[in-house]
Order: sequence, then C-alpha cells, then structure tokens
Amino acid sequence: MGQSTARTEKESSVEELKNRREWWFVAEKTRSKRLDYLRKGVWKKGAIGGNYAPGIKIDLTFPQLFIDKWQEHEGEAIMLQKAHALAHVLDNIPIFITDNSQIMGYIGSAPHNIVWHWQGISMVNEEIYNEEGIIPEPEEESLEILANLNDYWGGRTAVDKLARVLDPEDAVKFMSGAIGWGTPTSAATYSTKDFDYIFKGFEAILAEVEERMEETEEKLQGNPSPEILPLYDKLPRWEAMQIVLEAGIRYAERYARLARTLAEHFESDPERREELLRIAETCERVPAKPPRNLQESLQFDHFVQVLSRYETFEGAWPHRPDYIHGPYYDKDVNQDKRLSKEEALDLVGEHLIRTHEVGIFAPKWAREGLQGITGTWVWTMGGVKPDGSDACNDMTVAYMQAARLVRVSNPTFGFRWHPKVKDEVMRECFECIRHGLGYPSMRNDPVLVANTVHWYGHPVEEARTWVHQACMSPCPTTKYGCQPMRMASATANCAKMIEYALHDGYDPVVNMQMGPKTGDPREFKDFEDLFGAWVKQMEWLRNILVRTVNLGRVKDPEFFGRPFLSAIYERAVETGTDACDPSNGDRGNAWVTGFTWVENADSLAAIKKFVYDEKKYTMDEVLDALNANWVGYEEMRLDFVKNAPKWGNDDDYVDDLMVRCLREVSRHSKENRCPSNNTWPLLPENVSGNIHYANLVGALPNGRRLGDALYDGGISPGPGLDKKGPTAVLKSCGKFDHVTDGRAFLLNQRLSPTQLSGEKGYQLWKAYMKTWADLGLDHVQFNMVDDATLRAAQKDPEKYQEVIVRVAGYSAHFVDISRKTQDNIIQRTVQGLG
Amino acid sequence: MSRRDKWKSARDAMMAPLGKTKGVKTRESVPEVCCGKCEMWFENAYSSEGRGTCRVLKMGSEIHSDKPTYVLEGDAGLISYFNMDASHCSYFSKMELIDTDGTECSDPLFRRALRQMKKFNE
Amino acid sequence: MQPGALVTEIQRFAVNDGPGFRTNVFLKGCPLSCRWCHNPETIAPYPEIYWKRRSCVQCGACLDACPRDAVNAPIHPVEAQKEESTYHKIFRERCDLCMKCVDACRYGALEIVGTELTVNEILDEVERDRPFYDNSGGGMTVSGGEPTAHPEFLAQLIEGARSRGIHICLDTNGYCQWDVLGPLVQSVDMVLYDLKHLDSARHAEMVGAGNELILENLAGILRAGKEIWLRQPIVPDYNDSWEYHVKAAEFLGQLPGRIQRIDLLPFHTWCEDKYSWLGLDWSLRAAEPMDPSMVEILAEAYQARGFAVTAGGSGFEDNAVRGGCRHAP
Amino acid sequence: MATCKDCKGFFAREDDQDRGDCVMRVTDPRQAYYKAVPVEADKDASKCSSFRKR
Repeated sequence: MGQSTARTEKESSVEELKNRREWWFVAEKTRSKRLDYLRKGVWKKGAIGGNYAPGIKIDLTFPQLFIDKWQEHEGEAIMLQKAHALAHVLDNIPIFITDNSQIMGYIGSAPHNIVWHWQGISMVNEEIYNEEGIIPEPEEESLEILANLNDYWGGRTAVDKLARVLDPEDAVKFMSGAIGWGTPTSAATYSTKDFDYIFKGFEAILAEVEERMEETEEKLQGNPSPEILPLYDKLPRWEAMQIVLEAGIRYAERYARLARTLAEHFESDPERREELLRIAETCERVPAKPPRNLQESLQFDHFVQVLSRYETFEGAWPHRPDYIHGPYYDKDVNQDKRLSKEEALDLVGEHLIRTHEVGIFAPKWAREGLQGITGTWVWTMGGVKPDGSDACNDMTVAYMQAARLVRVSNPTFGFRWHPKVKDEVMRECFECIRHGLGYPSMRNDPVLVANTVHWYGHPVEEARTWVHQACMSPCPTTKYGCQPMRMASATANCAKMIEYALHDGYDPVVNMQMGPKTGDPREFKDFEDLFGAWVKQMEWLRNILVRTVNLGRVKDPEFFGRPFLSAIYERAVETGTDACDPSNGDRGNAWVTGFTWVENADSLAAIKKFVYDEKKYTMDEVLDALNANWVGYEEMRLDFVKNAPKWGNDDDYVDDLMVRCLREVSRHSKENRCPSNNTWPLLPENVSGNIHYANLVGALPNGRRLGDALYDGGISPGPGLDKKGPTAVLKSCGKFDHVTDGRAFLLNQRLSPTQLSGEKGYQLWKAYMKTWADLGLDHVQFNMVDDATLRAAQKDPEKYQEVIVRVAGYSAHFVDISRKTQDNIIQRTVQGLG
Repeated sequence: MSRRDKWKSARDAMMAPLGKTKGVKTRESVPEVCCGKCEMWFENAYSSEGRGTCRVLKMGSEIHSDKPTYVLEGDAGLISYFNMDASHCSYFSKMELIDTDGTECSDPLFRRALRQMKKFNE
Repeated sequence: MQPGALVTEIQRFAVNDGPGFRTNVFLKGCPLSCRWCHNPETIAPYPEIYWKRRSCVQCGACLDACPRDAVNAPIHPVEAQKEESTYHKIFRERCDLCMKCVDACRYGALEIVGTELTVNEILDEVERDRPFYDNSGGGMTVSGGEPTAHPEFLAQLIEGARSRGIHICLDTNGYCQWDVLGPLVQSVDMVLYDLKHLDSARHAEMVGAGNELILENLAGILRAGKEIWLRQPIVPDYNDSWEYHVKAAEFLGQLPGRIQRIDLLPFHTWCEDKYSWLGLDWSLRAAEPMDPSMVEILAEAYQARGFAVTAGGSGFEDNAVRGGCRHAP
Repeated sequence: MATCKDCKGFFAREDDQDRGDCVMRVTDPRQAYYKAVPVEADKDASKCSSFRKR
C-alpha cells in the first residue's frame, strides 16, 4: 500500500507536492541522482523507540583488532598503549567506497555496522551482550567473542576505575540513574576542535611534536629535579601522538590506494574513473597536508571526525562547517570556477549524509533520551567573525539548501542569529523550518557571546568563535577555549529537587535516602521553609553530580587517555599533556544540563498558591495525594493542573518563582568550580529525557503522576498548559536574563504550517524573531508539522517514513520514536491560527 | 560502621559482577524464578545490563540461598540482577510482561536484558 | 469604579485581524445574528455557560447544585461524547444563569463565558505584547460581538489605548447609527469593516437585518478618509459566486473613497465546538469548509479593479498597510 | 595451497609486495560498494568463499 501511494507521489509535479507540503517527495524530485542514491543507501543507525532497526549489527572486528595490540603493549603509559592499538585498527579495519560517493571514511567495517566503544563502562558492554538483534551472525560464535571481550574489560573500563575512587555513597547514588545521566569519562564524550590549527596538516603537527621531543630530550640530560621529573611522562605522550597521526595519514592512504585500484581495474565509466582518481589524490593530500580546495577540506574534516570516533564515543559533533569550508567553496565556485554550484551542492549534501550514517552503540538510557538518532550532532551556522562582522557565507546557504535536499535528521543546524544577518540568509533558515526539518534552531549570538564571556571569562574575540558543544552550549574553538571532554555529564534530573524537598530527601522510586534530610513538609510554617528545603536539595543534587564529573575529568588522562585528540589539540601538543588534562590551559566550559526543570516552578507555584496563600488545601492533603500518586484525588489533581498558575503564560505569580529558582541556581553555579576553576551554570534542556524519566519521577504538585511524560523541556511550558499563545510564552521566557541566569535555555515552539505559508509566513516569522531577539532569549526551535500529518504517520508509518520532527535539542524521523514520545509531541500546543 | 563502609557494601554489590570471568554460560543462565520477572524489582536507569533495585528489601538482605535474610530498614535498596535466583524469596511476585517487542520506552516493567528474557515471552 | 464591559476573550498573537501581531478584545453582545457566526458566544449581551463535553465526567455535582432543575441528569460519558449525541448539560430555557453549577464543577467542564473587565484590566493585558506590536506594526483590535454596541465603554477603551500609544483597529459590522459610529471611527487608527451581501433582502435573510445602514456607514467612513480594510466572509451558496463578486467589485469601486484592502475570508467550521458547548444547534453544521484556493479565484474580480485583496486577511501580506506603532507619550 | 596472491581480488602494495588489499564488490540491501581488507600475499585462501583464481 505504501508503495502504490509512493508511485502516485512520483507522478505529481513538484509544484503540487509543494502545495501539499510533501517535502520529502519534493526533495526526492529535485536532488541530483548521486545524492538520491547516497541518501537512500544510508542504514538507519538511530534506535526506533528502544531498539535498533533490523539489519544493524555491532562491529566485532574493531574491538578484536584493538585488543590484539592493546594486550601486546600492556604496562606502557595508557596513551601510548592506546595509540598502538588504534594504529593497528586503522591499518587493518576493512574500508569501503560506496558507489557514487566522493567523501571517504566510516567508523566500522561495513555500512550496516555500528561501533561499540567498550572502554567506557563495562555495564554497557554487558548491555550489548544482552541486546536483541544486533549480534552478528553466527550468533553463537559472536556471543563467545563478546563474552571473552567483556570478561577482559570488566573492571578495566574508565567508569569501573572511577567508581573505585569515588566516594561509595556518591557512586551508588550517581549510578542509581535516578538523579541524572552521566558518564564522567571522555570514553563517552564530545570535544570542540580548532580547525585553524588542524588544517595545518598532520605532517606539520608531527614536525612540531618532533621539535618538542628533541627539546625535552635535551633537558632530560640534566639532574632529575622537580622541574625535570614531569618531563619523563611527556615523552610517551608525544610518542603516542606521533603514532596516531601517522596512522591517520596511512588510513587516508588506504582509501587512496583503493580508489586507484578501482579506477585502474574495476571502473568502466570514464566519468566515475575521473572521480575515483580525484578521490585518490584527495586522500593522498589530506590529512597529511593542508587542504587546497573544497573536496580536500571536506575530506580532511571528515577524516578528523572519523578518527576521533575511532578513539572514543563522541556523542555530539561540535562544528561550524560553513565557517571552516566557506573560503574553499568561495575559491572553487566563485573565483576559480573549478566547481559548479550543483557540483558543490553534491559534496555538501554528501557531507551531511556521511555524517548521518555514523552509528555508535548507545546504551538504552541514551537511546530513550535521544530517540531516533546516534548523537546530538548540532552543527553551528552563521554567527560572527572574531572581529564581530557577519560570518555568513555561500557555504551557509549551501548547507541549508543541501539539508532540504537530503533531509537527514542528524546532523541538525543551530543558527547564530545576529542583527547583521542578511535577509537572504534568514530566508534560507526559514525555508528549512518551513520544510519541516525542525532546524536550524535559532540562537541569539550577541546574548550567547556575552554569556560565554560572563561564565568562563573567554576573551570576547574568542567567544565569537563559538560552536554548539552539544545541543545548546556555546564553546569557543580556540587554543584555550576548546573543550576536550563532556563536562555536561553532570546532567540533573531536576524534578527530583522538588520531589525530594517534599519527601525529606527520600526517593520512593528507587527506595533510597538520596538527598539531605530537609524536614517533614508538614512542619513547614510558610512557603519560605519549603523554598529553603528546595534550595538545599538543589544544591545537594548539583554538588554530587559536579564533584563526580570533576573527579572523572581530573582522572581521565589516567583512566582513559586520548592520543588522537591530544594530537589535534594545540595546547596538548605544546605541553605534552593529554588533551583532557585540565592543567594545560583549559579555561573551562562546564555546565549542568537541567532535565525536567520547569516542573519545579509549576510545583512550587501550586503549593504557594493553594497551601500557603489561599489555604485551600493543607500540606497533609497534598502529601497524601502525592503519596497515593493522585489515585483517589482526581478532582484535586485537576484543580492543581487547571487552576494553579503555570509557567509560560506571562503570569508574574509563577514567572517570578521561576526567576527566583534560576537566581538561586546561578548563585550556586558560582560556588561550584570545575577543575579549571571555572563555574558550573545550569542549562535547562531535555532531549527526550522527559520520556526516559517518566517512570523515575514520582507524583508532583503540578498534577503530574508517576509515569506521565514530563514537560518537553528547557524552559518550554508544559504541553497544553500555555494557554495564552506564543507571545505570552516568549514574554515569560524574557523575564530572566539569558546572560547571567544560566548557560542557555531551550524553548520549543510548534507553529502551524498554514500560518507560515507564502511570503506572509516569512514576514510573520521575521517579526516574531525580531521580538524574540528584543526580549533577549537565547534559543528557540520550531516544529512545523501539523497534527493531522503526525496522526496519519502514527496510523500508517510506512507512508510517512521521512517526516522529521524536532524532539528537543535535536531532530528525529517521527516514525523512529516511541509512541509515548510521539503522543507527547502531538500534545505540545500548536500555536493557533490567529 | 562508618558512612563510607555502609555505602561500600552497596557499591560493591553494584560493581560486583564486573571483573569476574563469566563466559557465555553464566551470562545465559536465567533461572525460572528470578528478580527480572518480579514486580518488586526495578531496573536501574543508569545502565540496562540487568542491574536493578528491590522496591521492598534493603541492603544486607540475602535472597539467593535456602534461608534468605530480609532487611527492611536502611538507606539503600537491595541491588540485584535480572537473573538472580529468586525462588527462595518470599517477596517474589511475578509481573506481567507488557512490552514484548522492545520498541516502547519507559515501560516500568520493561525487561531490558532483552535477548535472554525473550524466551519467557511465550 | 471604572465601568466594565463583558469580554469573552482577550486573544493574543492574532495574525489575521489587522496589520501585524494583534491582541483581539472580544466584547460580548451583537445586534445582528449572522447564521455563519464564528463567535456565537459573543452574540448574547450577558454571561453564558459553556459545557465542554470532553472534560465532563458526568459526576452530577452540577445537578445537585442547580436551584432550578435546569441541569440534565448524568449519562455515561462515552454516550455523551459520541459524535451524534444531542445531549447537553444545561436546559437553557429553565436556566437563569445563576452559575451555581459552574462553581460546583471541579473538572472544568462548565465554564462561564463573558467576564466583566474594566478598561484598565483590558489594556494591561493588551500592553503585555507591546514588543510584538513594535516589530510588526501591530496593536489592539476591538472586536466582538459588535463593539459599537457598547459606545461609551468603547470610547473609553479607545481613549485609554491611545494614551498608552497602542495602535487601534475597530472591527465592526457597521450596524450602528452614524452619530454613534462616526466619532468612534474618527478616534481609531483604522477600521476593519464587514460586508456580507449587497442585496438587502439576501442580507436580511442570513444576517437578521437589511444592509442599508451598513452601506451608508461604509460610505461615511470612506468620506471621512479613514483607513479601512473591508472584510467579506465567503459563505457557500450565499455569496460565493463569481458574478456576485464582479458586481461587488464594481459597487465598491464607485464608493466615495479608497478602500485600502479587501480580505476575503473563506467559510470554515472551527466554531462548531462553541455552538455545541453553548447547547445551540448550528444550521451550517453540515456545511463543508471552503477550500481557500476557491477564494483566490474570487479575488481576481477585485484585482481587476485595482483593489489589494487577500485570501484570509493575514496582517503580514505584502500589501498589508502597516498601522505603525507609536510609543506611549 | 591457494593463497591470496593467486586471487583476482588481490592487489599487492607498491611499497611491499608481500602485503596487499583484498578488494571485493559487495551489494547489500541498501547500497553497493567496494571493500578492501589488508591481507598477507601468502595467506591461505583455500577456505575463502570469495576466492577467484587469477
């Protein structure tokens, strides 16, 4: 049935398809044959709800190659041991060149494989063993291999090692999974990369390493003094960097060799033969030497991304590709006219596809929280140059156009809006949103630059280079601004703050005394007592996460080790340190990701109004109702849902409480210090943690029951609870300061597609965005698919395979997410037709 | 017992199976009556390799022997595994398996140790 | 105390009722009774009761609270919610709107529609969206019902908005004596003016009154040189023929002044729920909503005569005349 | 004994004739590609299912 429909779609004209807003079919009809082939060739790597798609298998070649050399080098410095093992993988892992493709590099030995990073947490390794469907055939043999690998790595992974040095109470509470996410290791991480440095080429970096080593060896001839002693540890680190950089060059050469072999012995089509020779030349050139044209710069970039993902699970993709590749595009397309716009678009489109196809095994909690995708790969577009002038270029436009042609759910874009952005670029952003991609999300550049300066003291010129470190948090891409490791492992399930304040710190869901004992709420004499308890629970929750992640960060060079990342980090190359070593000049870019945050303001407001101001209910009644999960208290629950003030309605009663909570957190953020002695601001956002935590957060005074989805996140009002429309939502969100009251604040808006059709739609959106900027908000993202389409997609998923929705911080194909999340998205208030 | 010592036993229980050679056999063994099939057992949300907490019993309880001991007071719940033998536990209460194809999230009773538990679907 | 008026809703983020982002203030009470009326709750000049069948759990608390036996006995909620169900909670003929049932309802199924608000209460709410007006040339649109049915209150509301520097649209059906309407029109920034049918008899048939006064007033406004957008609801089998619009365009072209824009508003059925919440039958319930592309064809009749026309009346069309926004003095 | 170097899919490396790439055409349900696996020239290929005599 799906197929017969598809045939009719194909018979329709592009104009008709546009009128029906069937954007996937529009894309299919308007993109090049090459992009069409490559796009349809991608294996879906994100999980569907909780499971991987049929045909996706875990790559067992990679860990087996790795362990061969790893065990051979047992006892050497960890970075060196790892470098040997990685080099062995890069020299021997099967590689492949897909028909029609021009950009090389994949993590794993076949396109349908996802890689497994086994050095992070052995619990995750066990999870893979238990997982259905992803074990390669023959299953029995693979299970044997897996069991042996797991037996070896059990107790030897980064988190296993960390758990032994953590305070045991902290370890148990952290790993209860109730108070937040976190993998305090760079084994599951993400890192900003400075391409100004990297594009010097690996050979240039190798020369620099060589120079440093010689210099150091000279010094080591002196008497072993406290100044000289640390130098002994530096040499093996530099050696490790050399090994991986050289292996990276050889890895590229393997592609060059294969491309030449294909051109000479296999390919009969002269055009493709040309392409293969160009691929060979490209891979011989980069990453060894600096790129000279667009294909080389994209290829260099992708090799770096692939190599870092052989080293570790990089769950995000901090990047600013329009800025990095713009000059090469300009040279090839505008100046030398070596490439036509269409040819350039093919390369750009493939860059998106090559990124989209990367698959890394994620544990269940991450799959639930990031439904339908591999990681939060938010690429940064637009923005300003270090001197403050507009940085948008033709590549910005090319990426937006390519995104509409290939329609991948990952990577997505975050656009750095500023007052000098040209109308033509704004229109490109709008077209992507109108085509229902859910991206770019819009970021307020002046606000975020100020914010980056405020929290970490980056110089303003450096702050202006920022990219999204993950979904939301800006990080400079400079020598001392680059962030090597995911400090956001401090991810708080914030709804627990109010839950614990109401339960004397006890967590009935996991049957454990978690937070401090802040007293029986029945004894509280006024709202201030309750608020005081909330503050204590908030501080406790942040403290335990922050100190765990801080310890993980300090210990990472000892427990994990990053030879490749260190080799592309200028400050690590210069000092012979691990990139993650906080002592090498890192200014810090830590933040606590705040899941399920808004429930606090709504719950506090409900109690303040009903218990303390109006005395409509006693605290006893409220606690009884909560302990009963509202069962038997339905009338009362509805009263709390409907009649208590709710965030997002431009209502000062609750909005003031939100501001007050944020200010308490901000105060505390300055007391929490990261290993680079910088602050830990809060960043409210949810990805799809609101679904993951549904069964971990008990009943709350906003009327929520255990098991109900939490709010969809950041500072978005509860679904259906913003009764006054989008202007009121923006007004509420504008009541606090997006520079000093936190790190960044995620806001979802669903707008009606009919409202935004035509030129009038653009004018409306532009006026809306202008006001959004005036109000000083730092973020907003849009869902533009109507309810009818989403409901139809639930009924007939086959026909709607390609409908993309914005989940929260990222986009996903609607059919890939669980029913519960789907319902939650439909429930998000559609901002009306006016 | 110091605070650290008290929590150490919980931490050790949590990390216990790591670093031990288990092979295929230990991993594949799922007793007919086991924690993973009990409604009192709550799968840990940090990982999904089959670790969980008991909603009733506290740390210090001992259920996988002929003469179980039950501790009902304390700060931390008993940490156990989906394939821990629960045939002697008097708090065992068999749960309904709801989500059988694994595409649904956040089902409180969702068995995450999917492959091994699958044989109990029938 | 300031005088108040009954308001059914203050709707922010309205984008089809004048230029830019607007806040619509719906005053309750209207002298006409158009059969297609999309805001049936604004017709009666007194508070009414909404019964929202989907929220009702049929607990019977309203029945116990009612002193006049004007509440229908509970039936199974599923029965009551069925598409074809004619069940309604309130017997309108027995109800004296004492609102005791609304007080008794804990599920939000019974609701009062029509709240008395003062000029300042309204304007405080309107003013909340000032940043949006500034960036879009928007402001307040006073609508209804028929706002001119409350001439004194309306004059004060306009005066208040003016002193706060808010752009004001008067959305009127024009069924009002000129000596009342004229000064009101003069005091606002622009007028949204309804035209339903040129033939008075056909007008009376669907609207409940002839059109003479309305057409006269239209000419009056044009003579006064006030900015005006003419809005024509297009209703199937009533005023949706090509011939009719050719004639209408000719007529409008001969009026003594310029109409800045004509909005053709396709008939839709989104208001269906409101009729059922009020317990009213709606004669057009079965009618099909119009395909907006039909309206685009009719627009050509006006374009041929040089009018700026929109389908749907967006405040963000290219040719939308911007009201501009003044800041408070 | 058949070895890798006797196979049509074997391409020796220029810098080292004892080693080379085993190049294979693969068509999976979604895409077609050429795959290269590094092998020793003298590796036993008697059990290789994709061995094609040169």
